[in-house]
This record gives sequence, C-alpha cells and structure tokens, in this order.
Amino acid sequence: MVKNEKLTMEEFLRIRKEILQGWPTGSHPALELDEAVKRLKSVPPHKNFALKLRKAKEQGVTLIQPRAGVARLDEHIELLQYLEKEGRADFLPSTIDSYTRHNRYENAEDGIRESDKQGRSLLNGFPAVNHGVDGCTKVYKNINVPIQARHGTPDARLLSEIICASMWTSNEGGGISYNIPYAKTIGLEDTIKYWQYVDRLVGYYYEQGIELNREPYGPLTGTLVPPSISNTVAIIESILAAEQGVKNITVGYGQGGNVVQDIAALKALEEQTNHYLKLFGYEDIFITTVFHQWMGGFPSNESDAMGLISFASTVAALGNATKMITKTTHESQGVPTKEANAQGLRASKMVVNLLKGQRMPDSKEIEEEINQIKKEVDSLIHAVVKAGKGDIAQGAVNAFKRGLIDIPFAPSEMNNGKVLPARDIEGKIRILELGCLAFTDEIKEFHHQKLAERAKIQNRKISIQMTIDDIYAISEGVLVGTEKG
Amino acid sequence: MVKNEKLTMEEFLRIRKEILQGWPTGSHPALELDEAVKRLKSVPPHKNFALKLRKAKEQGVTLIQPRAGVARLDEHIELLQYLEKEGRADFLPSTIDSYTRHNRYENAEDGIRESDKQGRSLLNGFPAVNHGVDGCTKVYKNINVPIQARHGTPDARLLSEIICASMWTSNEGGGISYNIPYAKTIGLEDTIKYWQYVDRLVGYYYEQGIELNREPYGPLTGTLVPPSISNTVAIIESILAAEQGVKNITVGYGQGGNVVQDIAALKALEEQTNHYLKLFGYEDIFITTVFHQWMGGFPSNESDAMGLISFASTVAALGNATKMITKTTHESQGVPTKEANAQGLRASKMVVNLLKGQRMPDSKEIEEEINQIKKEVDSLIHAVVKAGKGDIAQGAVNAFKRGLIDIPFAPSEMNNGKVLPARDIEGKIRILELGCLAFTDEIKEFHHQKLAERAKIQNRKISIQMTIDDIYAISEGVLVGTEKG
Amino acid sequence: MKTVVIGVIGADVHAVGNKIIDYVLSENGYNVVNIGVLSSQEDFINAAIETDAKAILISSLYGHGEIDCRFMREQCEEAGLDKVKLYVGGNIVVGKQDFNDVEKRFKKMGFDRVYPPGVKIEQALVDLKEDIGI
Amino acid sequence: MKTVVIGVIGADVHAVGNKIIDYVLSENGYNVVNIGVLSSQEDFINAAIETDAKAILISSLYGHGEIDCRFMREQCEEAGLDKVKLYVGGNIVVGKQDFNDVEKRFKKMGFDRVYPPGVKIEQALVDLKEDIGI
Ligand code: B12
Ligand code: B12
Repeated sequence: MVKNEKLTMEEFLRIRKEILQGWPTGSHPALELDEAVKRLKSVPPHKNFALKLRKAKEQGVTLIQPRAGVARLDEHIELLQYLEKEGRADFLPSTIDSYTRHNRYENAEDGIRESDKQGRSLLNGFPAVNHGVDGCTKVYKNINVPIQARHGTPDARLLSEIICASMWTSNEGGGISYNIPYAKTIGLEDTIKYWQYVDRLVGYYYEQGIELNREPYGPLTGTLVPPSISNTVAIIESILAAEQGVKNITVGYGQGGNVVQDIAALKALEEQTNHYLKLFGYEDIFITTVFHQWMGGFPSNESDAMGLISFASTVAALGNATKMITKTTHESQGVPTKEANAQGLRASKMVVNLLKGQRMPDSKEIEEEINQIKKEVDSLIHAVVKAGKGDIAQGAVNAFKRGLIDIPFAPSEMNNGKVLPARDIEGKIRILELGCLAFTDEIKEFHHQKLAERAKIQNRKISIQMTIDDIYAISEGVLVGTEKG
Repeated sequence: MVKNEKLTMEEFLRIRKEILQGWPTGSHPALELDEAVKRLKSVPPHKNFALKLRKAKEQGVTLIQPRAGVARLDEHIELLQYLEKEGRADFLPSTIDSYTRHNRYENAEDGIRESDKQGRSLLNGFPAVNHGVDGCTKVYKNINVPIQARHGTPDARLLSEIICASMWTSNEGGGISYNIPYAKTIGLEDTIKYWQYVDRLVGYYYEQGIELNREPYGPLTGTLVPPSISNTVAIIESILAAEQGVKNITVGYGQGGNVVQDIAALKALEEQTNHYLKLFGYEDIFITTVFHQWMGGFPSNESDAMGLISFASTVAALGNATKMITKTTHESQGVPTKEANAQGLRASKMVVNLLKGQRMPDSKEIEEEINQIKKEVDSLIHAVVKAGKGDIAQGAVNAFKRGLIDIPFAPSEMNNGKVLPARDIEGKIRILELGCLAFTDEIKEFHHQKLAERAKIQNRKISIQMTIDDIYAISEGVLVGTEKG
Repeated sequence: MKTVVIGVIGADVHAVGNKIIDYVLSENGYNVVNIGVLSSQEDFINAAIETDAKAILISSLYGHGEIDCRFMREQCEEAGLDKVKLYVGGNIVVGKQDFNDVEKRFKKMGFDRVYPPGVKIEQALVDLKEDIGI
Repeated sequence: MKTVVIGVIGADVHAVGNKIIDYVLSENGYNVVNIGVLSSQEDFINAAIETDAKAILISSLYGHGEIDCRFMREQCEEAGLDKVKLYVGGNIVVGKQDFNDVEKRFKKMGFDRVYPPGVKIEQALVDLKEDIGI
C-alpha cells in the first residue's frame, strides 16, 4: 500500500537504476546525479522556473506560458524561439507527445521518423525521451526563459530524469492529475508511487541546493470540473510533493467561465493549499497559482476564440494568478501553428500588462463563493484523510475507489465516474449528480438548490441534458446551455 | 444668448425651412413632416433603436455596435450587411465622413466622384447628406437591425432631418460633445442651438407617437478624459435634450483602462443622469448607457488590439452597459476593412455573451470611486448652473469660456485647454493640471495626492511628461506610462 | 436495433465526446457498444465481430489519428468484416489542415465517412440512419 | 533656431498628436509655429512664408490626407517656397494600405518625407536634424 512517506535515498537509487534502463537515452552520462547537479547549478536565475516564479509573485504580476511541442528537434527549437520572441512568452513549455506519455517510445520513434520523412510533425508533441539529454539540452540552450515539461504522463520517471539533467527547471503533473484524466487502467497507487519518485528527484536536487518548480496539473479533464474537486486534488498532490522534499509548487485551476467563481476558486486554492500544507507539517513551501484559459471545447471561429482568450486573461490578472497558460485560435481545430500560438500569447500579454496591479475588489459575493469552495474542499479532504486513516496517499487511493472524490468525464477506471456537473443560472459550475462525493448534506442541498433554480428559470428538468448543453455551450458562444427547440 | 428652453413649433419650422435649403437633397418630398412621420411609423419595433434599447435594458444584456461608413452607397450597404451577418452587430451605424461633418457637401461630392472613379472609398465615412433620403432609405431597407448616424458634426441639422426621414432611429451627438472635440472656431452657443434643433425634431416626432433614441457623444477627445468631465457633459446634454422633448437617451463613456474606475464611472453616469434629469424636472426620460472600447491611440499589433478589444468587452459587460461601441484590429492604421471590423465585433460579442447576467460585485472600492466621481460631477454641475444663473445652456457656454469645464486635448478655441490629465499608480485617470476646473479644494487635493503617490513610486517629477507617457502607454502595451531611460 | 461500436483509438484519452456519443446514439435507438478510450484497431474489430455491428465509429481527437488508423480497413477485411461501415471523426490529424485534403486521405484509407472538427454527433445521425438504418 | 510649421490639414480635428509634436519639437530646440487643426494648404504656406520656416510638417490623421495634400508642392512653389522641406505623417490615407505604395504616391506628389501610422515624432527628429539642422 502506498504511503505518504519520503522515499529513502536507497530506495530512490534502486528504482532509479531500473528506470534509466527504460530506453537507450537513459544511459546518457549527464544522468549521473553528480553531473546533473553540476549542470543544474549552472542555470542562471532568469532561466530558473522556480526563481522566476518567486520574483513574479513578489511583484504581483501574471506571467504567461503557452503549450507547444512538435516531433522534430530543430523545428521544436524554432517554435519555442518564435513564441519567446513574437509571443513574448515569460515561460516556455515542451508539450510532450501522447506516445511518450504512454511510454511508447517505439511509437514515438516511428513518429519522428515519419515526421522527418514528410517534413511536418505527425506527433502531437515533443518526444523528449527519444530526443534524450542531448536534444533537450539543446532546447534549453537555445532559449532565454525557463522551460517546463508539460504532458499527462502516468509514469513520467524517465522523462523527468531526462528533463532535469537537461536543465529544464519545472515539471507538470502528479500521481492523481496525470492518471485519472490521462489513463484508463493504470492503478492510482502505481501513479502516486511514480510521482513520489519524480518529487523525490526534485527533493534530492533541493538537498543539493537547487530549487526546481513542480506543478500539479489543475484542470483535470478540463470539462466543467467543479472548483472544489480540482482544488482538492491540487492540495493532495502538493502535500505528496512536499513530503518528498519539493519546496516550490504551483497549484493550478482551469477557467470555469463565471468571473466570481473563478476568482474565488483561485483565492481559495492558494489559501487552502498553504493552510493544509502547514496543517500537515510542511512549513516552508512556496506556493504560486496558475490559471488555465478555458480548457473545454473551444469555439471554432478565430475571433470568438480571441475573445475567450482575452476574457480569460482578464480574469487571471484580476484574480492575481502568478502564471497563466494560454490557448490559441486554432484550439478547436488542432495543434496550432507557431503564428496562431504567438497571437494567443500576445493578446493575453496585452491584457495582463494593462491589468498589472489591478485586482478584483473584495466583496461579499466573492467572499461567499470562497467560503463555499473552502467548505466543500474541507469536506473532501476530511473524507480522504479518514479513508486513509490519516495517510493522505492511502486516503486518495481509497477515496477514488469509493467515489468520495470523483472527477467528471475522466477516462480512468479508477474513477467512480458518477459525478455530473452543470452550471447554475449564473454560470457557476455546480453538481447535478453527486454520486458518492464526500459532501455534507448541507453542501448537497446547496448544489441541488442552485440547479433547481436554473431549471425553474429555464423552464426545464434537471437532467443530464443540462450537462450536455453546458459542454457544448462555450464553443457555441454562451456560458449556460439552453435546450434547443 | 442661448437658453435651455424648448423651441416653439413656429421657430422650429422657420429654421427648418432654411435648413432644408442647405443642399439639393433637402428638397426630397419625404422631408415633408407628415410624410416623414408616416415613414417612421412604419418602422417595426426590431428596427427601432429606442425600443431595442428598452428591451436590452430590461433583459440586462450588453448589445454591440461597430463604427462603419464608406463613400459609395452600394459598398456601404454591403459593409453594413456584412457586419450584421458576420459580425453579429445588434445595432448598425453609419459613420459620416469628415467633409459632411463640416457641411462641406461639395467636397463630399468630390470624394464620392473620386471614389467611384478609383473603385475604393476615398472618404472616411458615409456622406449621408449627399446620398440624401433615397440613399439613406435604401440603407435602412437593406438591413434588419436599427441604424444610427454617428458623426461629430457641429451643425447636424440637415443631416438629422435626412436620416430621420430615412427611418434611421437614432442620432449621436450634442451641442458640446460634437463641438469641443470636433471643431476649432465654432461658437458653443451656436452648436448648442443647432443641437436644440436636432433634439426638437426628435421631440416633435415623439409628439407624433414615435420614439427615437438620442446619444450624447461620451468619450469626447477619447484621450485620458477624466470620468467626471465626460459625465458632466453627458448630463448637461441630456438635460438640454430632455427640454426639447427627447425621451430616450443613451449616455456614453469611453473606457479609461482601470476596471474599478470604469465600472464606477458607468454606474455614476447612469445614476447621476437620472438624478439630475429629475432634479431639473424631467420625469419620464428613459436612460441607457453606452461603453466605448478604448478610444485613444491603439496598439498596432493585431493580437494586442484583440486583447484590448476583448478586455474592454469584459468591463462593459461586468459594468452592465446597455450598449458597447467596438473597435477593430485596424484601429491604429486606418478605416478598417469589413473583415477586420467583423472580427472586432465577434470577439466582443463572444465576451458579452459569456458574461450575460454576470456583474461586477458591489464593493467598497467601487463605491468609493463612484462617490469620488459623483462629488466631482456635483461640483462641476453646480458651477455650470451658477455660471448660467440657473440656466444650464447659458451656464455651459460660460463655464467653458471661464474654463470651469475644460476638456483635455480638445481642438476647440471655445475650450480653455489648460487641463492635463495623468494616471495615478493604479491607472485611474486623475488630473495633473487642473486649470480653472470648478473643483472644490478637497477634490483638488485628492488629485494632487494621487499623482504625488505615483511620482513617488515611479521616482519621477509630476510633469507634463507623465501625460505624454500615458498617451503613448496603451498603444505600447502598458496602462501607466513610465519614463524611458 | 442496430449495433454500432464506438471508441477512441490509439493512445488517445479524450473521453468527453465519447461519453456524449454513447448517450446520444443510445437515446436515438442504437445498441451502442462503447469500448472507450485508448482502444486499438483490434479492440474495435473484436467488438464489432462479437456484436455483429453494422458500423464502427472511431473517434480520434489527439492528432495521431492518421497514424493510428493506417490499414484499419485492411484489418477489418482480414477479420472478415467486409461490410462494416467505417466512420472517423474528431480532430483526426495534427494541426489545422484543409479538410478536403484530410477527407481524401481517409477515404483512400477505406473510411466511408470522415468528419471535420466540431461536427457534433447529433449532425452525423442522419448519415448513420442513411447508411445502416436504425 | 530653425523654424518649422506644424498643423493638421483639411477637415481634420485630431489634436492630440499635434499638441505632442509642438511640445517635443520645442523641447528639442525648434521654433515651432503651430497652426493647429483644420488648416488649409494656404494656412501652411502663409505661415511658412511669414516665419521663414525651413520645413512644413503636415499631419493628417483622418484619412482624407491624399485628397487634402494634392498639389501642395505646386502651391508652395507658386508661393515662392521652393526650398521648404515637406513632411507628412499620421494616418495619411484611408484604411490599412501597403506603406511602400503610399510612400511612393506621396513622394511623387513632392513630399520629402512620408511617415507611416504610429511613427512617433520622437523618431522623426533624426530626419529633421539631418534635413534642416536645429
Ligand atoms: C478537453 C480537452 C482535453 C482534456 C481531455 C480530458 C479527457 N480525458 O477527456 C485534456 C486536458 C486531458 C486533454 C489532453 C490532451 N489534449 Co486535448 N483537448 C481538449 C479539447 C479542449 C476539448 C475536447 C472536448 O472534450 N470537446 C467536447 C466534445 C463534446 O467534443 P469532441 O471531443 O470534439 O467530440 C464531438 C465531435 O468531435 C464528434 N465526434 C467525435 N468523434 C467522432 C467520431 C465520429 C465518427 C463522429 C461522426 C463524430 C465524432 O462528436 C462528439 C460529440 O458531439 C480539445 C480542443 C477543442 N475541441 O476545443 C483539445 C484537443 C483535442 N487536445 C489536443 C491535444 C494535443 C491534447 C494533448 C496531447 C496535449 C495537450 N494539449 O495537453 C493531451 C492528449 C492526451 C491524450 N493522450 O489523448 C489537441 C489535438 C490536436 C490535433 N488533433 O491536432 C486539441 C484539438 C487541442 C489543440 N488544438 O491542440 N485535452
Ligand atoms: C483619438 C482619436 C480620435 C478623437 C480625436 C480627438 C481630437 N480632437 O484630437 C476623436 C474621437 C474625436 C476622433 C474622431 C475621428 N476620427 Co479618430 N482617431 C483617434 C485615434 C484613436 C487616436 C489618435 C491619437 O490621438 N493618437 C495619439 C497621438 C499621440 O498619435 P498620432 O495622432 O498618431 O500622432 C503621432 C504620430 O502619428 C506622429 N505624427 C502625426 N503627424 C505627423 C506628421 C509628421 C510630419 C511626423 C513626422 C509625424 C507625425 O507623431 C505624433 C506624436 O507622436 C486614431 C487611431 C489610433 N491611432 O489609434 C483614430 C483615427 C485617426 N481616427 C479616424 C477617423 C476616421 C475619425 C473620424 C472621421 C470618425 C470616427 N472614427 O469617429 C473622426 C474624425 C474627426 C475629424 N473631422 O477629424 C481614423 C482615420 C482613418 C484613416 N486614416 O483611414 C483613425 C485612424 C481610426 C480608424 N482606424 O478608423 N478620433
């Protein structure tokens, strides 16, 4: 049974040896820990993700980061350089392709080969493991801002080793958030263990005096996820990371669409992450937040998309997120061209720049929504701890098994899959079908009330059709779905 | 001396006769008042500007309207149809060309001829007087939403006659707002009289059972205009219009850039317009608000422009403006193509649709800014009334003469031209050089304090250089200007 | 009641559309066999054989559709499924591409119907009715 | 101290740039004669003659620049101003046009320097110094 306990150095090294044998690139000399430490120590502050986040937080600004990745190394570098220069990205990513995410390095190799042949990327991301330390280091060296791996990999141990040794100073993911939305049959216990390893690696580097950033993946399925559910997962993953020695964590949240709820969710997320970390005894963890521009189905019209992107940026800035992940006008169609990607970045940058220093004023309405989210998170975390008899790792596994936590629309069989969200009449995301969610009766009643109110105003029944209408709604240019005649 | 008194029917008809002789198109039979009434009565509710605004206000939605106008009739119709269909405009405009605005109908005729020859518009707008009732009626008939003339014409009497007879159901402008920012040597007394005539015409139609909308032009010079100054002008023009029998008025405000100030300004504008109309004895006036997307120098990058446009839309919706005037990605370059115009509309529409029903929550910070603006407006209106010995029309003329009201950057010699605005450190527009503005000492001190605070934080002197930096700032992607090294 | 097999091919985990397709086709009178995300060509073929399905509706969202769908028709024929209708939809290639080209490529691969991004399953119902009835 | 005439031509009332140009050129050591907005070709020419100006800086923002500037060079010559430098800047044509074309058209009309939208007066100072000194 997995436990929230720091891996011993011994255990860590034992697993490490095995991991590095997963693919030939694992034998690169830079993967000697001493060598990797030396390399990481050479990273200047402006290229260190963790340190740049500290500075941004101090200055109260919202920095921006795209998603981006293509199969071929040189094309990938060109892409990132373009996004840095034309898009004014503050942070760069390498979005990893889906074969790599499933450790199918042979498929990825095929993809690279085929892409070379056709002269265009046939993979949906950058196959970092296949390109290995040399390729990834070349990427690092050819850009001037910090770089992070963004993926969705249940078992990202080899990938994480390679990127760290390549001086990539942040890594997205977590044992829950990179399993439930990204896998089907992989056990939660396994992925938590995999990610404990990844966190332990970051903890190890911290012991050597190197601060790296970790980012639990906030938006989960990106589709009408109620804030309390994603916040709970972020808090659990932060605790798991902290135990392994991670000190610099960015918790994430995906835009829901209602301004009040989104800003409340961001605030609640930051406050409760700090609160629970302290409560569990982790004292010196530096927390920042990342806001994801709308993660669900996008409108296909490019101007509509620009509107949505810029609207999201307004919310991120007013909500004082430290980082924002941007989308593009190609979102509904496919992996964006570098031009489309840069356009999304620039529009976003314009908005956060204009809003520098501006905040959503405190108000009763936001306060109430913060309290609601916090109450729900408390209820869920309580259940998790109880389900694990005090151990949060065990608790998470059991809670998912029993549906005490349940992520809407997730493909994983480890997920109960009973929860159905829907918007209330104001567009706030509420829960229509609560499944076995560990909510108090008061909370359950609240959600029911909110949807009953919508049903009444829209003159319709509370039903799954609401959920479906809401899934389509934003891509059709409205927030709250309505029944088509 | 001009007075705030309703024109007698006699006087009105006397002037009218003269006016209609200003250009051959003034002799069109539809300009017989009976005939014009008959035509206007045939306008269905969905094409009546005033009624569509009433409905929007009731529903609490923000509707959108572009600026648009080209020299040639058929091209103009095609443009408007495109904006209705592709841009989803709720209201259509006809932006009038600058020669017509200065009653230079010969020049306009030249412009049309030259445009015909070259096959592209050489005028910056639609020369409605030259196209006459037949042309304007053709425009009206070929679209499905209400249409308004938007211009900047000190003497718009003939223009107004022609558009009303052509079933255009709204007209922008006012004796102050279409003089001070749009003219150099034309007397304020004259333009107030000209616009009393235009309002009287609308009042006449109301007596015949036809409700038309009038819209004082809110943003004035569009350049760092402090909200209290533009709100004061809007209130004065509303009173002047109400006296002539206008019942449906849309007061306007141009985005400043600070969200709190912008939303406070919109609220203060609506509340004080209603307040002062009642105070002056006009009981049954229906007031709506229009928010103008950023009216100053635009960024040249099109993505930056999209960001700004969508950000503005967020503010308009959260501030519950009934209408919003949109900008385009071509703004910094020149009159937009129809495609660029539609793109700005769509992005704007997306945002206001997503924000349908969402409002900026009440808060202390907004409350305080509302109070500040109201205090300033009270101080200015008080001075105007006093300067006119109780008559607001006379008061306006005298107040401008003495600089009690003073519009920054206005070309008019009727304006004192001493006031210099600058942003405080939060980006709220304050006043650096107060000139003779009729502010109480307390208000003066407030503005000074705010700029002293900025000077301290930015480590610079309070000087006109702040103003210049702020004028350039937004087009360069920041809100508060900084000194270049 | 006609049977259709639905699922998401390859290493693709996009589950939302798949769940909606399941719901909508079931509501509209089909017997839906949903093999879910992360399904291989064999998974689709086996399910179709077992349930005597009239059509296989492949979803591919994540961009590798072009690789994942190669030789699907040939595999079907080899398995004796020579009459089954093959549909594919979602975001079936990498990036924003001219859909006419994409459609041609997939038709050449033996697909009967190819759908562009954003086509909702509700819109494809007509085709399904035409091709296999209800 | 060299004298320059500035102003905004035609029925154009855009006053903001004009005020800034006045301030910046004065700060940089020029004797600025500002005839303001709504100025005709004659206004520019008369001011230049009266003040012995070395350059005329015409602003046109509102789009009618192409019409308003026709024959400006010829008018100058007729008035005996054959050495005066003619500059034009702002948004001098209607719509977003290829600037190379626009520049060519205005150069053909006899303008010495033609500026695209968004060029700040600060950037044009170098040219002015080169052409007429300070
Ligand atoms: C939500 C989402 C996610 C969620 C998915 C959660 C989950 N497990 O389901 C998360 C965030 C986890 C995710 C991950 C990834 N995603 Co994703 N995702 C989306 C997004 C925004 C919406 C998809 C969605 O749910 N739409 C709503 C549903 C209802 O619509 P739908 O899926 O299109 O399905 C409908 C129709 O297409 C149609 N349909 C679908 N299949 C078929 C089949 C037939 C036969 C017919 C007739 C009709 C039909 O009917 C459905 C119902 O109406 C899309 C972009 C978009 N559309 O806006 C990107 C998108 C699909 N993702 C993309 C990518 C690349 C990824 C990632 C690789 C990387 C990343 N960006 O993080 C990973 C891949 C993980 C993996 N291994 O598969 C790309 C694919 C690129 C391409 N094809 O070129 C897209 C297009 C975004 C983009 N432009 O880059 N994603
Ligand atoms: C503010 C503004 C207004 C204000 C002006 C208030 C006032 N009285 O000054 C108001 C709202 C009243 C207005 C009215 C109109 N405007 Co206007 N306006 C603008 C806007 C948004 C900013 C102009 C500005 O102040 N910029 C800031 C200053 C500092 O910059 P600048 O003027 O460009 O000047 C700098 C440089 O260009 C350069 N420069 C200027 N001249 C010269 C000359 C030389 C020789 C040199 C070297 C340099 C130089 O130096 C200056 C200082 O750095 C522009 C679009 C934009 N740029 O974003 C439109 C714009 C100029 N307006 C336009 C139009 C069409 C109009 C109207 C006809 C219609 C309308 N849209 O309402 C009326 C015209 C009224 C009239 N008869 O002139 C168009 C012109 C279209 C075209 N050329 O194709 C523009 C480009 C908007 C657009 N894209 O449609 N406008």
